[in-house]
Amino acid sequence: MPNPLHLLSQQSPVDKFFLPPSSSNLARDFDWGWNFVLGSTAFFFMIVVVVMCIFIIKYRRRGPNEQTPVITRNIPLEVMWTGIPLALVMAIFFVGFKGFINYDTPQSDCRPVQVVASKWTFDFTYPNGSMDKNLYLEKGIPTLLNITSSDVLHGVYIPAFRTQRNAIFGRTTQIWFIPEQLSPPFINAQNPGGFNLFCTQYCGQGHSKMITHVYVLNKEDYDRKMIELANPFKDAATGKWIPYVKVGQRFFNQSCISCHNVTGAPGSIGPTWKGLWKSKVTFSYSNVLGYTLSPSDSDKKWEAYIRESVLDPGAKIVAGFPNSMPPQPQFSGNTLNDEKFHALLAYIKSVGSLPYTPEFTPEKNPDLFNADAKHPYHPESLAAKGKGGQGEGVTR
Amino acid sequence: MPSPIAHIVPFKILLRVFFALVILTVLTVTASEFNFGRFNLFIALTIAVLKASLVLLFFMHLFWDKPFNAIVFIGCLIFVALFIGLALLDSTQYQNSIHQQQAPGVQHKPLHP
Amino acid sequence: MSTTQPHLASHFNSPQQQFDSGKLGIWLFLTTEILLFSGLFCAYAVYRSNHPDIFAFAHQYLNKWLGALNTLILISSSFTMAWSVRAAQLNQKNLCTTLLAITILCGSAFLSVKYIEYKNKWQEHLLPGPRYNPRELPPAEAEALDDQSRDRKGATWEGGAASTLPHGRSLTVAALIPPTETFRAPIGPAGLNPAWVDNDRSSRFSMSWLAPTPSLEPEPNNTHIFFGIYFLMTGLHAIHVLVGISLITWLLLRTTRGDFSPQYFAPIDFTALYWHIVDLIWIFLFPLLYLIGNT
Amino acid sequence: MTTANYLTHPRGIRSWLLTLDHKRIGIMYLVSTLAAFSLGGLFAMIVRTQLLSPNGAIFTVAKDYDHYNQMFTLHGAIMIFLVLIPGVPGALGNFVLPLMLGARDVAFPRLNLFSYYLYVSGALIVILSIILGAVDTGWTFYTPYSSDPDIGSRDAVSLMVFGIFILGFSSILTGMNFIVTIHKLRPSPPNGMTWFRMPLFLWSLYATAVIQILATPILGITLLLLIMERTLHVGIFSPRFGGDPILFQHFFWFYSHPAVYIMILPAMGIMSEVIPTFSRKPIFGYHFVAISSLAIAIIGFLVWGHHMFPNGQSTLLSTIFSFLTMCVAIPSAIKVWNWLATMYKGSISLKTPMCYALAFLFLFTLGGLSGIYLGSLSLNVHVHDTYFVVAHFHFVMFGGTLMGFLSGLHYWWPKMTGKLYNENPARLACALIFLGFNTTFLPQFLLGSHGMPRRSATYLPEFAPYHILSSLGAGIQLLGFILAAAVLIHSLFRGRQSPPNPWGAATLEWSCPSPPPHDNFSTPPLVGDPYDHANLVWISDQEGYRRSQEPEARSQKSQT
Repeated sequence: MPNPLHLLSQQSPVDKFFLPPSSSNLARDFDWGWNFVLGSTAFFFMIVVVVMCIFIIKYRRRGPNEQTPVITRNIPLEVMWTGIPLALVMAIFFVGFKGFINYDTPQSDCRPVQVVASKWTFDFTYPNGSMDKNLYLEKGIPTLLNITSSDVLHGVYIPAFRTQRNAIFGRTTQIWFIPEQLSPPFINAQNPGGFNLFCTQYCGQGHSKMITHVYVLNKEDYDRKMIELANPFKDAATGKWIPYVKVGQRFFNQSCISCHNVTGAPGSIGPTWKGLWKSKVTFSYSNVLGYTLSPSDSDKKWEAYIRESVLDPGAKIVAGFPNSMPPQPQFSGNTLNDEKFHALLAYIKSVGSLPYTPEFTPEKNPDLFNADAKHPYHPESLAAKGKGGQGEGVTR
Repeated sequence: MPSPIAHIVPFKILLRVFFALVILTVLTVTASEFNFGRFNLFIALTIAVLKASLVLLFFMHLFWDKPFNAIVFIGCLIFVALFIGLALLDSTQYQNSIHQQQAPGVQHKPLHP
Repeated sequence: MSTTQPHLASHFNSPQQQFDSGKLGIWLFLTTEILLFSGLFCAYAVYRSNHPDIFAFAHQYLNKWLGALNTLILISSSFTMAWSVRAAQLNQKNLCTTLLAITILCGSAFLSVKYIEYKNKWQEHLLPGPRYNPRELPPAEAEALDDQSRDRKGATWEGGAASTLPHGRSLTVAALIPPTETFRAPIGPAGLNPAWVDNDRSSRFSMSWLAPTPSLEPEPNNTHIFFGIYFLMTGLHAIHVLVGISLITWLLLRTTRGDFSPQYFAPIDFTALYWHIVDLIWIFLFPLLYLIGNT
Repeated sequence: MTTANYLTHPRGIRSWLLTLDHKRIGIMYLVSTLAAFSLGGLFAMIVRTQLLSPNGAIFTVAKDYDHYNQMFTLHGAIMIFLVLIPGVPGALGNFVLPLMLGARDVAFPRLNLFSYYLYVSGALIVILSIILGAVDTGWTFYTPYSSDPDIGSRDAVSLMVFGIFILGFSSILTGMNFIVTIHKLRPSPPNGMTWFRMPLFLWSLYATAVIQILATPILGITLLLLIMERTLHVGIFSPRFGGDPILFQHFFWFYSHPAVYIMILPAMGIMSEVIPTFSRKPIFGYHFVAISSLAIAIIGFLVWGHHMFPNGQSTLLSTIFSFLTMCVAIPSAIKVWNWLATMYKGSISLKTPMCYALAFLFLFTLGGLSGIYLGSLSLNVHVHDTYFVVAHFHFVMFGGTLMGFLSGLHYWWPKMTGKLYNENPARLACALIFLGFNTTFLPQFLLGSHGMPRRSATYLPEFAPYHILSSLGAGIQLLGFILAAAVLIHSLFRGRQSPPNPWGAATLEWSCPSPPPHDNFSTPPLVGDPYDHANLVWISDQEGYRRSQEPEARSQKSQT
């Protein structure tokens, strides 16, 4: 039986003026508390302003030597205007405390989602092991976010759910909620729909761009999305396989776009990808002494360079750019992630306007594209075949 | 000799306080030899507080001074206790959510693992 | 300066009011000193209550006897300082000067003992932060330096090794800071424990009977935090001892010039109060850092 | 013919730079804080112009967002450490305290000059750090962004932090000076000034000095440890070396919350002087207002955790701090009610100081009440680190401290310079600042409650109308400040000569000639009831008030 007091907090016009749409269990309690505090503070503020204006007009100075009565003390009045505000603030404290205990103690049957905040993007890891830059939730299912950071302090703030927590390196903080409203659907890159998820703790240059989206889906869409995330190469709706360049472009639009660009415009935090493939690159730092890269180098060397820059960005730094890219672990570890890297590589090459034909396509060898199969060129499978070598990279 | 501006500490008191301090130091060092478990820290701190109050009362003649100076000092200790107390209470509360790992910035071969 | 009473500032009515104002002022300053050190005591309390194993393991590298010696030195300097205030009040100029000189000597003795301890910590690489790299204890097991010194010697980029997240997902963060200077092969024990010193190491100063018994249980994580707190606390305290010594030498010059009299001895009294507070802080530092023993 | 007063008596620059006179040091503080205020205001204008359009009007490219971050950091750091904390106690406090006490000078004049030069050297180091690579960590210097140069800020953080470390000492020494002066230099009987016959501005300066003494050393050790952390990676605050960033926040806020009470208490003291004078009525509930200053100072030390509710602080501590935060709101409420009661049945003249005082009442009440949203736990979670917080602290710091500072400046301007400024343009400036301030910061309350995070160079298009209105308000405020400055400077050259007591106030500083002589009082002044306006008679040719009959020497007619 819903708490009758919550009837107060349907999205009344006052709420719409002050607050974003309320779409989680926390938001219902919050709105009620907000209206209570808003009412009482507005009332006291009105008293002060009205009394002040009355006194200014009524007791304006008639002459410089005007005598005024000597009133200096009134104990009952003092007690009254100490007691009443004290009672009010204690009530407000209790309202806040009740909501905070609910915010701070997750339910036991929550669906855990791991959030890793890094400099200027969020990585959400779902129970089926797949990882994505956006947060997908199922309506009505209590969800628990285990939040940590991989470098500086960040904040995970969802205004529509009225909840927020900081991400701290070397520590897991938690927020939980029950999404109760479907989020506006994704239309295109310009208006991605969903609820906003901001980073509220200042974290440097890209802090203001560190925004991602929360999509609350019903059961079918959520399950379909989970399958799609597990295997990005197959279009979950039509069942057809998506070409590599398209998948690579989606990876770019999700996270790389916050620092790199494909238009060649100057001023982005990281180097532009336009014409990157086989271009003249000079390094301000490289972990291998005397390492150079020129357009005449082989595909294999270029691919090894890009793979290393994705997995361990600090290894080689292009001149004129800071060493501030966090590693992207989602492109290594198993066959599917390797193939994701090749999709990204395909997109990088296509931005350099080079035709690209993938060696392994999901149609020719579908078994390769389930999450746990080992890639024939993967270091372990190479070692198993006795070829050894550091996985020199894959001829493409 | 006009009335002295401040109280002059008799030499005997100075000497006795000095010897008391030396004895307390020897006491605290020997006390640390034995293993009283949690009480080691408690004993060490009570002896330190004793020595500190001796220095305060006699060497810094708070004993004969205007009481307001003592109030200032005790007020300062209250705020020190408030600061340490609440910061400590909070850090012990959230220790379980910290990943107990070797700090990534300080890598060295741990001794006899 | 009114001619009737020397050293009376114009805006005070009487020397008594001037002395009392000075006394309240110096007590307020001592409050700020205590609060300054309270920050370090708070860091000590937080890290000791949350990682008691670090402090139990790392106390083996601190020499309890040198700490006790330092405590006695400071207590005696506190005694001579209090005595010199009494001498100034009774107009015994020579006694006051000798006592001030003794206090300066004790202060310098304290600093030299600290120098010995710091030099040893520096040699044994028991330093805060990434330079912390103590050596294996028993010489028999000292093995050659493994390929720890990466090819990025002296690189300015810095990062951290794998930090395991609760869900077992390993997140590779860029490699660590390599310590700036490379290490010679780890031979000989850590700490002041010449019993294991092989004879070719020329340690000019060896106090075999002073060494603490080394602990052999496994080293906990982040032991460098202890040395961070140790160097911060004793370092800031040593700076205050240095300031104290220079103040007392300035006092010594003024007493020899005969500035002070039973009516005007405030500088000696206030410097004495400052010196007592420095001693007071060491009285708390000594048991907390040196006498951790077996909690 | 100007008689020998403190402005003209010893001539020459050396006599100003090496002066021991508290009045001259007050003037030097005033000039330095106003210069720092204009620098801080410049950064504020850049921040507001950048936020005119969603993708940024000045720094439109991702690489340049760093410069925006530097702008809001410097705006915050300069305004707080160089203007608000030393402002009222340094400039007005130094000038007025000995005069109100009837003393010749503060207890330690040399120490007073030394703390001014500490302030100047700290400020110069801060400005040097701006040139060598301005800091972009936010004025709160949260680790690990501020303590790890490789993953965080690469700018001159250590230099800026060292500059603020030095400024801390200037604050401590000023506080010590005031406490000793109030304790030891009050006029002793027969016409003594007991604690409860002291003007309330001195009570609030005393409470501020208590906070400065007890809180600033913790800032000192925090900044020292931050420099150690940044240079030697000591591993106390930075998690990548085993430290704990929440411990840094505890250290930082243990100082920084009492610091906001260092800023507001002197302004409250000025209100307790200005409102009774311009209502020609004694202050209502003197004892309650005096004790509530001390209560704010003490309880102010217990509430610092409300800055860290969703930052990872434990539930137990968040509850404790939220409860105590609610208690700290009560003394401020008592003061506001007592000021209103003072105006009851008074004879209120809307001179410029009174206009700023009424603006203070309006803005500070709004700021204080918005603080209650941030104090209660579940509401804080939604509005923490959003523009709601930005609006709250500007209402309390700008609407509170700065309005109080301007009210005090206009109130003691005739005493400081011996010149009267003309009222109407000054009142227009006050109206402009008040209007501009409300247009700037009222929309930011809505920005915050709709969930826009603070400290961001760009924002979503849906927040655009609020920001345009807010930037417009900033422009109006700029006009207001320029007009206010013009009025005061104009009065320096062509202002009318001011009588000793232009406003009819009963506190001691109005019994000495307008620019007071070097030694303040030729004869020790007779201490009466500080709020007894009854026997002050208006003399029209002098445009000032004069006592009709001297207060009885030390009569027992103390405060009924």
